[in-house]
Amino acid sequence: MEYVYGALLLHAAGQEIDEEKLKKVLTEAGVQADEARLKALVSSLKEINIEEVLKNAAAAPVAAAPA
Amino acid sequence: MEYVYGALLLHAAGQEIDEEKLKKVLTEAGVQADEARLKALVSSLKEINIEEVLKNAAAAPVAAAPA
Amino acid sequence: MEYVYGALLLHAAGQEIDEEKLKKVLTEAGVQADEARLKALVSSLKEINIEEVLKNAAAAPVAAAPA
Amino acid sequence: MEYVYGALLLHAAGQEIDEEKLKKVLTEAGVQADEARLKALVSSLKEINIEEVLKNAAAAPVAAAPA
Amino acid sequence: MEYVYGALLLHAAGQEIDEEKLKKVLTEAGVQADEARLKALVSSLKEINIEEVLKNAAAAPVAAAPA
Amino acid sequence: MEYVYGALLLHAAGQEIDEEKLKKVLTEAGVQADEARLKALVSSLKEINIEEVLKNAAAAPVAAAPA
Amino acid sequence: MRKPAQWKVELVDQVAKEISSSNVTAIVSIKGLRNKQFQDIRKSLRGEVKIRVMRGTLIKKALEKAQKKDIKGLEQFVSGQVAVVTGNIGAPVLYRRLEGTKQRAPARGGEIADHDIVVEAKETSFPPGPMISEFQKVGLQTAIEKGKIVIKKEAVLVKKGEVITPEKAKVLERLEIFPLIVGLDVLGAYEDGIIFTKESLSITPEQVAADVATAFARAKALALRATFMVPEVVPELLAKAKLEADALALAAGFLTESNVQLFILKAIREANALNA
Repeated sequence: MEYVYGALLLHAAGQEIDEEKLKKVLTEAGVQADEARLKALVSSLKEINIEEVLKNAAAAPVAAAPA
Repeated sequence: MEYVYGALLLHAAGQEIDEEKLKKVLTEAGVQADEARLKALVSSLKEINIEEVLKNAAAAPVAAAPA
Repeated sequence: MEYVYGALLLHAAGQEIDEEKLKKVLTEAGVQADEARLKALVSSLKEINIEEVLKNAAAAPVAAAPA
Repeated sequence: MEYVYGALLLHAAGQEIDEEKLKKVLTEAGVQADEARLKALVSSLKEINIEEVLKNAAAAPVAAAPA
Repeated sequence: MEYVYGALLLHAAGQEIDEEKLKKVLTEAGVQADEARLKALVSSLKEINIEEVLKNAAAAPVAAAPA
Repeated sequence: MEYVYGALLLHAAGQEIDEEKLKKVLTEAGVQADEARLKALVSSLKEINIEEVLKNAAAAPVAAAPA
Repeated sequence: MRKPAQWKVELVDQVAKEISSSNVTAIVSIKGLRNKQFQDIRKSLRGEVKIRVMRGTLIKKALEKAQKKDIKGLEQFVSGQVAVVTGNIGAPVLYRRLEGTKQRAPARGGEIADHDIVVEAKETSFPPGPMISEFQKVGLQTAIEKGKIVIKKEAVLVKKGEVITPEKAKVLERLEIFPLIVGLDVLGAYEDGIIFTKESLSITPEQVAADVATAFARAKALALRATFMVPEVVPELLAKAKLEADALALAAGFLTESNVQLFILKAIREANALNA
């Protein structure tokens, strides 16, 4: 999930998610980013309304609070 | 949520989450990290079992399935 | 269920599902396709709206997937 | 979902799911398989008990969710 | 579903389900039974414990079954 | 449940469900049909929209398993 | 200018020294705290932190004298009845320890209610007597039942934002309703050159855990939607494909050894529905 967290971080920071930026963030976190996966995620995300997905995810029962 | 995404990125990358690392990751993503929030978040994270929280969250079904 | 997965694969690939194509895919996966079954599945699928069926199946929430 | 259908096709055919086999099946179905996605799926599947997941998927409470 | 209803009728009547009996019942109901399907169902049923399925039917929901 | 399976068989075969037909099917399956039960079932089925009931059955949870 | 009293100079020097040698310094409000509670809190925190109650002007002087970078940033929190807390734990930890000392306390009158104070309808422990008129004076409906004063109807005795009058405070205390939350209320803290506001300190582990769960759910939803094959979502994708295949096989009447159960189940459900 590193790649996805990185993408979410960029999104939350108001940045556009491109391969270069995502790679830099991942590298900074100590992840050796794989070019192909970077590409796969970035191109898939371009086709998605991220805000919409996040909104629906939040609506899902995340409740399961830790004891 | 930037701080939390950054922390989870570090966690997924197998890194220990400390203020310095988190700050670097956030900065790389273009977030001007606030020292106090960094510290507060890191110290809170120390008191929770991240793996456990993630496991519980994973058990909850996510609404948004791919079309 | 090989036949059905094969049909789904062809459908997802935007291909029309006919006996020949389905047979090829199954063969590639190491399945010795039975002509009668191929025929039965292909002809039944012609009579249903696959998209509709998939949409309804997807609407069903998938619970607790093991991590 | 093509990749997932392809993987399940191989699984149902009693084959081990590796990148090469999956790629061949996808190609046969007319899908231009992306190496990164192949790799990601195959490596993810290695960490999963597919039988278990499929069994649970059938047992999972579909539709009739309590309010 | 005719074949399945016929098989369950035989089962409920305490009969063993074989191709001949199933064919007769179907014919009586006005169904022109297809040998291949008869064979497929009868041999499939040999591999499951119908009683068990009946017992579990209350607990196990059916996957998004189309009408 | 023999009577009900018999009725479902007739319905699936596109036949109208009447006492005579149902009795024949049951007899063929080795069931000694009781006139009163035949009558009761046939007359109650006349009052419901079978298609509708079957459609709902797919979605609704199974209430009580037959023993 | 008059020379400051010797005790003041010594106190300021002493506190400045304590701040200099401590990891964390916090300015806390002691408003509403009674002496007894204060002593209890001090006792429960003994060995962990030092608490100094002193005048604001002296706190500011101590902050000025302390050998800590940027500690003057704490001055903004020095106003009203405050104390200086020093210790060698992290600022967030100190905050949580101090929050943990907060207790419910009876009102004395004159305080402002921070929530609606409700008196429930219930039997009290008081026999008929002068208490009745005290209850009635503040507007409670009372009656005598089985030799006890009974409050007949639930009432909001003090609305949020209103002042708790001495009469009402007295009644509340009689009914053992403690509307105040008192303790050392952290206004701001300092650690390692960083000034923590109450807002950043109030990030709790519980909230962080909830945020982590939310972040995970979002990541999972995004990965699912992007069909980004990570182990966290692959089981769900598999399950989805399986359900789709089942549904398609059922719809197509494609019965095989591996899915005959589905058909049997469907028939059973239908029979049950029809039999109902």
